[in-house]
Amino acid sequence: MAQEKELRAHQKYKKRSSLGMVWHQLKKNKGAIIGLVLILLVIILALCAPLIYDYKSDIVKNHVRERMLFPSREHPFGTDDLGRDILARVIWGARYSLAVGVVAVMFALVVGVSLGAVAGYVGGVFEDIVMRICDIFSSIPSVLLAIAVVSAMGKSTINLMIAVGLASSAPFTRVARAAVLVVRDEEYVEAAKAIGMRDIQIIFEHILPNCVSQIIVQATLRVGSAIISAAQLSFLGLGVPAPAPEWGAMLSSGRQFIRDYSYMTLFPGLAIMLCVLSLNLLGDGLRDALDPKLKR
Amino acid sequence: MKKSVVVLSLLMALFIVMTAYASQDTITIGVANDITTLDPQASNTDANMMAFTLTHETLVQIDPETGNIIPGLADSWEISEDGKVFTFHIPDGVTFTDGTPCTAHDVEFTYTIAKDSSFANAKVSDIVDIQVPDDNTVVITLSRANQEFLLLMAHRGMSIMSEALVTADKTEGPWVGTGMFSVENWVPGDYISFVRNENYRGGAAPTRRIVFKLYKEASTRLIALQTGEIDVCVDPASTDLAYIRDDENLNLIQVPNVVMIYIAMQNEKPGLDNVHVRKAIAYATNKEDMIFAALNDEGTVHNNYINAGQFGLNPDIHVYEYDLEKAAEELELSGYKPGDLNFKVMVDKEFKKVAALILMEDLEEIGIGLELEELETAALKGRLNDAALDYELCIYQWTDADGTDFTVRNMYGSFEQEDGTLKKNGSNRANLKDPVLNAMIDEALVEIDTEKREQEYFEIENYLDEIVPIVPLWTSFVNIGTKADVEGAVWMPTAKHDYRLIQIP
Amino acid sequence: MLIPVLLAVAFVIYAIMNVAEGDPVYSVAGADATEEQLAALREEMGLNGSLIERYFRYIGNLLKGDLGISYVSKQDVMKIYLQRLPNTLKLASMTMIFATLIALPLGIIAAVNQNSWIDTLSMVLALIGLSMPNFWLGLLLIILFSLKLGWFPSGGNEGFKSIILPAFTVGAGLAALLTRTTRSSMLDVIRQDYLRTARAKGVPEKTIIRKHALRNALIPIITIFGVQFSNVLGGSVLAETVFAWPGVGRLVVDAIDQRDIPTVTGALVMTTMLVTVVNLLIDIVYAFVDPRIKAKYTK
Amino acid sequence: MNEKEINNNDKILDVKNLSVRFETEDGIVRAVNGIDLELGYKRTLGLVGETGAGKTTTALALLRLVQIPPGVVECDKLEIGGRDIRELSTEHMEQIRGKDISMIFQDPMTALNPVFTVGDQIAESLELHEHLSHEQALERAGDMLEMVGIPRARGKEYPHQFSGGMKQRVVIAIALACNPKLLIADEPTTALDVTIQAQVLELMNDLKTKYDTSMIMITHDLGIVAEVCDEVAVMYAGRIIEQGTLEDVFKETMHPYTEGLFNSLPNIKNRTARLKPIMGLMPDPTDLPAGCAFAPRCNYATEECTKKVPELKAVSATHKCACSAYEREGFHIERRAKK
Repeated sequence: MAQEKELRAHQKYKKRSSLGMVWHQLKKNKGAIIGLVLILLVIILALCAPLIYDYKSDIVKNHVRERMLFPSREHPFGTDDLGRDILARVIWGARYSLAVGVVAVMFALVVGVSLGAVAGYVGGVFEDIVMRICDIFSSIPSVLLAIAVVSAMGKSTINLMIAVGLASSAPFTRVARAAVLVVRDEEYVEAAKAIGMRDIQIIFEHILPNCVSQIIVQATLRVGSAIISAAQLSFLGLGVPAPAPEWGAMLSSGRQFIRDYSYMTLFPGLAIMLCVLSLNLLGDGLRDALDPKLKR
Repeated sequence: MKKSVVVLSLLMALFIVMTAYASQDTITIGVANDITTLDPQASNTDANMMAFTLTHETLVQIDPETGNIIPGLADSWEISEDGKVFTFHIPDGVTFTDGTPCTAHDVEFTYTIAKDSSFANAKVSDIVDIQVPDDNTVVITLSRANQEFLLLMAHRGMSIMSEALVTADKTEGPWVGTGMFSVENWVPGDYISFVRNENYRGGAAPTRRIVFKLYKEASTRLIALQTGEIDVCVDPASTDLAYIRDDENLNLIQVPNVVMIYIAMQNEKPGLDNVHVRKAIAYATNKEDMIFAALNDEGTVHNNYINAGQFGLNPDIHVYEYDLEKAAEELELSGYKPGDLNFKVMVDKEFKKVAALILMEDLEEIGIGLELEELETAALKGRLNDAALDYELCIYQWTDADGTDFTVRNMYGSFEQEDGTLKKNGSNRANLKDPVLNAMIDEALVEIDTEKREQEYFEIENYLDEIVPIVPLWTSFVNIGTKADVEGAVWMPTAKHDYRLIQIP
Repeated sequence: MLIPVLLAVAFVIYAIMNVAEGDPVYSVAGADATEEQLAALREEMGLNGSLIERYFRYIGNLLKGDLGISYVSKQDVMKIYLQRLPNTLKLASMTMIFATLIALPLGIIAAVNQNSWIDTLSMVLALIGLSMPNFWLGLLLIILFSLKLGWFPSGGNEGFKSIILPAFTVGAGLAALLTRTTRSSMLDVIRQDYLRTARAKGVPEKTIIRKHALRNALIPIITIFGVQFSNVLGGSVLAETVFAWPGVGRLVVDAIDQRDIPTVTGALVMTTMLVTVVNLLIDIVYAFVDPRIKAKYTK
Repeated sequence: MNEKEINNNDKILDVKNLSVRFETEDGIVRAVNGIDLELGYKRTLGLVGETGAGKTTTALALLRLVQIPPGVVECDKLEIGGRDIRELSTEHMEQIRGKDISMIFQDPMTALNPVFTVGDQIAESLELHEHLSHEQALERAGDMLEMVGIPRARGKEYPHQFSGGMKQRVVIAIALACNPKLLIADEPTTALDVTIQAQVLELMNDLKTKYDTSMIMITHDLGIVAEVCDEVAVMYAGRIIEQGTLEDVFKETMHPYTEGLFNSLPNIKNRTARLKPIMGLMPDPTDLPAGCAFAPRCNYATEECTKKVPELKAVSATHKCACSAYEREGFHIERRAKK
C-alpha cells in the first residue's frame, strides 16, 4: 500500500525527458557509465561467443582426463569436473543468463503492464481482482513460487523463464496501474475518449507512454534480479538442463568441489555478480536520469 | 547353531557391561538421505533401513562376516524336507520397546499385512499359509521351495511389528519394534533420534542415544565431521576423501559397495527394441571415464548383471569394451542410420548426470542423439514405476542384495497375467519379458545342488549379456568417515549400516 | 480480507502443484505395487475425484486447520510445518536484526556525510550486496569462516553460533537494500523544513539525527521491511539448503524433491499466511511511528 | 570568548560584508553578496525583496544554519547581542540558537515534525535551554500555547491535527519559548489565508512588545512591512539596494527597484490605476551581470549601470541607496516626481 503511494508520488514528479536529456544526465553519473560499459561488454561477449568458441567442441565436449585443472595459461579459469574450459563456458553462459533474464522480464513486463494498465483503466471489480492477485503473488516468496512452477511444469529453459517471469510480474502491474490512475482522468484522455478512440488504443497510445520511463527502470533492475532468481533455481537443480553452460548450473555443479576447487564456483559466481552489478548501476543511473527529483 | 547364539550374546553382554557406562552418551551420525518413514513396510530406501535396524528386528538376520543366516527374533527354525514349510521358534520374554510382549501372532500379523504393502509384497508373495500353533511358534507354508526365503525374511522390510499398536495407530504404530532402540524424536528433514531400550533382552546397547542428522550437502557433512559436530559422516564426497585420510583424528572406512549402477533401457521403445542398438549403446559406454569423472576414480567397472558379491556372479562374463567402431558396426547391423535415433536419458543425482553427459558425447559420435532429463528422485521413480512406462534410458541403481534370485527375478523377470500376457516385475526397468529367461530363473531358484545352481546363474548372466537389456556401469565404495575412536558399528557393503553397537569409549 | 486472499493463494498453489505431470501415486508406491494397492493408495492420498472436487475438499480441511498428510512421511503436514517454523522464524528474525544493525547506522552515516568517502563506500558495498547471489555468498562464507578460520559451524542449528553465517547470507541482500533505503529516506528527511526548525531551536545535531530525522526516516524503512519479509523467507530457502538449516524453505525444497504435494502446498499456504500476518503487524508498527496513520485507524 | 564585549554595544545585530555562495556542480550560486545589517534593541527590521533575492539565506547565515558544503559563508563581522558568533563552536552555537536568536520559517505546513506532539516540540527548546524537566517544560509549553491562543490541552496533539494558521501559531510559540533577544520571521504569513495573516501578525506584534524582542521580518509584502517594521532593507540579487527607516524607504523612496515594488501593489485610492509589475526576471544567481543586477529590468538604466556594481551610499543619516543613476545630475525616479 505504501509502495503504491510512493509510486504515485513518483508519477507526480515525473518529467517527460527526451532521450538526449536522459543521456546527458546519465553521462554525468560515473556508476551508470561503468554499468553501461560493463553490460555492453557482457552483451558483446554473449553475442560474439560463437565466434570465439564452438559450442560443440569447446563448450559441451568432455575432456575427462583434463578434469579439474587449476587456472593456468591454457585454461585461465581452469576446467570443470568434465574437463571443460570454464572461461569458455562462462562466456557462453552469458548468453543463457542474459536470455533467461531478459525473456523472463519481458514476459513479466507484458503480463504485468497489460494487466495493470487495463486494471487501472477499467477499475471496479476487475481492478480489485487484479490487485488482489498481485498481493497474493507478492506474499508468496518469489523463489518458492518459481520453484513450485518449475517443478510442476518440468525443467526446461522456457519453463524457467516463465517461472521467473511470473514471479516478478507483480511490480510491473503496480507501476502500470499507478501510472494509469494518475492520468486516467486527465483532459487529453477525456478528449481521446470524446473523439471515439477505442479504450485499448487510449491505453497504449496515450496512457502507457507516460510510464515508459518507470517501466524501463523497473525492467533494467528486474533483469538483474531475474538473473539471480534463475541462478537460484539452477542452483537448486531446477534450471537450464545440462550440458548448457548456464552460470547458476555451473555454480551448482561446482559447489561439491568448493573446498579444493573453489575456482569452479568463483568464476561463474563472479560473472553473475558483475552482470547484475552492472545492471543495477545502469538501472540506478537511469532512474536518477529519468527522475531528477530522486537524484541524490 | 544354538551355541553360536549363546556365545555371541555372551560376548555382546560382556562388551556392553564393560563399556556401557564409560562411553559417550550420544553419537551423532551425519546422513545424506532423509528418513522418510518409520514404517518398515512403507519404503525400501537405505536410509530408512538403517532406522529399522535400530528399532526393529527380523525373524532371522544375515551374518555380515559370513553371509550365513543367523537367529534374529526367532532363536531357531526348521525347514521341511520339500523346502516349503518353515517353522520359526520365538523365545519367551521378547518385548516391544514399549514393554508389551511380542508373540508369534505379531509375526503372523506382520507377514499378513505385508501382502498389502507395495514395498513388501514381493517378498511374501510365495507364502500361502501362516499358522500360529502357540505364542512361540509360527509355521509358514510356501507355494514352492524357495532357496532364498530366509534371506528375504532377513530383509529390514520384513521387520516384525506389533499387532496391537499397528491396529490402534496406523501411522505411528509401525514405528515400534523389538529392537535395541526406540524412536525418541523425529523432525523430518532435520534429524531423528533414538534412545536405547534399557530392557533389551541380552542387555542394552552401549550408547544411550543415537542421532541421525541430515546434511544433504556432502561437503557440509564432512565439514561437520571435521569440526566435531558429528561423529560419523556417511558418504563423503569422493573428491574430499583425502581430508579424512590425512586427518589423524578421523578414520576413513571404505567397503566395496555391492550397489550396481546401470543404464536401464526400456526394451520396448522403438529403437531400443533392437538388440543391435542396445549393443551399440553398450559398446559406446565408456565406463572408465564415467568412473573417473563421476566418482573421482573411486569405483570399479562392473560388467555383470547381478550385484558384486552375489552368489552366481559370472567371473568370465563377456565384456562390451568401450569401442566406438564396434558400436558403429552394431548400429549399422540394426538397420538404423546415424541420426535416425534420438533418446532421452533420465537422471536424478549429480554423479549420474556426469555419467550421462559422457554417454551423450559418445553416442553422438556414432550418430545417436541423447537428451538429458534431470528429474527429482521421487519424480524419476514415479516415471519408472508409472504403468505407462514412458521412458527410454535411465541411469539407475539396484541396491538390494537379498539373494541372486531376488535380483534376477526383480530386475529381469516377468510374470504371467490372467490373460496369458507377461507383465514385468516391479524393478524390471528394462521391461524385459522373456519366457525363456523366466524359466531359467525359476529353475535356478529350486535347484538344491549348489554347484549346479551357480552354473545356472552363470548361464542366466550369459543369456542376459547376449540380449543386453541394461548396461551395467560400476560399483563403487561405501565411504564412511568417522572419528578415530568410533567403534562397534558394522559397515555394510549394501550401505545399510548397523549402528546398534556403535560407541565411543 | 485475509480469508479470501488465503483461499485464492491455496487455489493458485493447489492448481500449480496439481498440474504436475505424472500420477503422484507412482512416486509413493513401491515398484511392485498392484492395481489394487495403487487404488487404495490413491484413496488414502486423497487423489480420487476431479481437481475441483479435491480443491474444495482441501479448502474445507484447510479451514479446519488440517493441511492433510504428507505423502512421504505420512505425518500431519501442519505438524511438520510447525516443527520447522520456529527455525525459519529464528533465521528470519536474526536476518532482520542483523540487516538492521548493519544497514541503519551505515545508511544514516552515509546520508549525513553525503558524497563523502564513507558514503561512496557504503553505497558501493550496498550495490555489491544487492548484486551477489546469496547462495554463492553462503558458500564463500563457509569457505572463509568455517573452513579456513573455523569460527562458525558450516551447518546445523546448534546454538547461537550456527545461525550467524546463514543469517548473514540472507541478510546481506536485505542489508544492502535497507542501507540504500535508509540513506535516501534520511536524505529526504534531512531536507525537510522541520529539521531546520529543530536546528533553529538549538537542538544538537546528534539529537536531530537520532530523534527528529530517524523517526521520520523509519517510515519508508518499515515499508521495506514489510515488502522484504517475503523475500527474506525466499532467501532463506537457499541459505537453508546451503547451511543445512532445518527450516520451512528446505522443507519445501525437499518436499518438491520427493513429490510430496500436500507438504509443498501446505507449507506455501502457511508461508503466505505468515507474510500476510507480518504485513498486518507492520501496518500496526506504522501507527506507532507515524501518528498520521494512527489517527486514520482510531477514527 | 568575548565575554566583555557582551552588552557593551547597543546593537542586537551587527553584520558586516556578509556573503554566501553555494558551490554546486551546476556552478556557483551567489546568494548573498556582501551585505551589512544593523539592528537596535527592540526594533524591527523589514527585509524586503522578491523570491530568490537572498533573504532567507541571509537569515540562515545569521543563525549559522547555511549548509556547508555546498554553502560558503564569508563575513567581516557577525555579532549578536555584541557577541561575535563567527568562530563559536558548534555546541556553543547550539546554545545560542533558540535562546538568543530564533527563527520562524516560511511554511508552517512543513515546519513542524509530523511525528511528535506540538507540546513536545515546544517543550524541547525549554528543556534544552532552560534545563527544565520534561514535565516542567510541557507545563511551560502549555503556557506558550495559551499565549498564542491555542488551548493547552491541544499540546498532546500532532501537527496534522492543526490547521495552517494554528500551525503557524505553534511555530511562533516554539520560536518565542525561550524569550529570544532576536527573532527572525521568514515570511510568517505567506502560506496563510488573508484573514489568518492579520491575526498572526497582530499576535507577533503583541508578543514582540511584551517580550521586548528585536525582530527581522522577512517578507515580500510591503503592507506587512508598513504595519510591523521600524526599519526597512530592500534586497535584490543578494545585495541590499536600499535601506533606511520605514519613513525613509516608504516616503523617500530612492531606488528604482523599490519604486517598482510599490508600483506593483494595487492602489487602494485609485482602483482604476493599472498595476505596473516589474518586467523581466531576477538574474540567474549563478551568472550575475557585471554591473547593477537590476539594470536589465530598470527603466532608468544607462550604459553606465551595466559596467559597475553600484555602492550602497548614504543619502541621509539613516537612509542608504545603491543606484549609480544618482551620479547623474538631477536624476530622480517617477514616484518622487509625482509628489
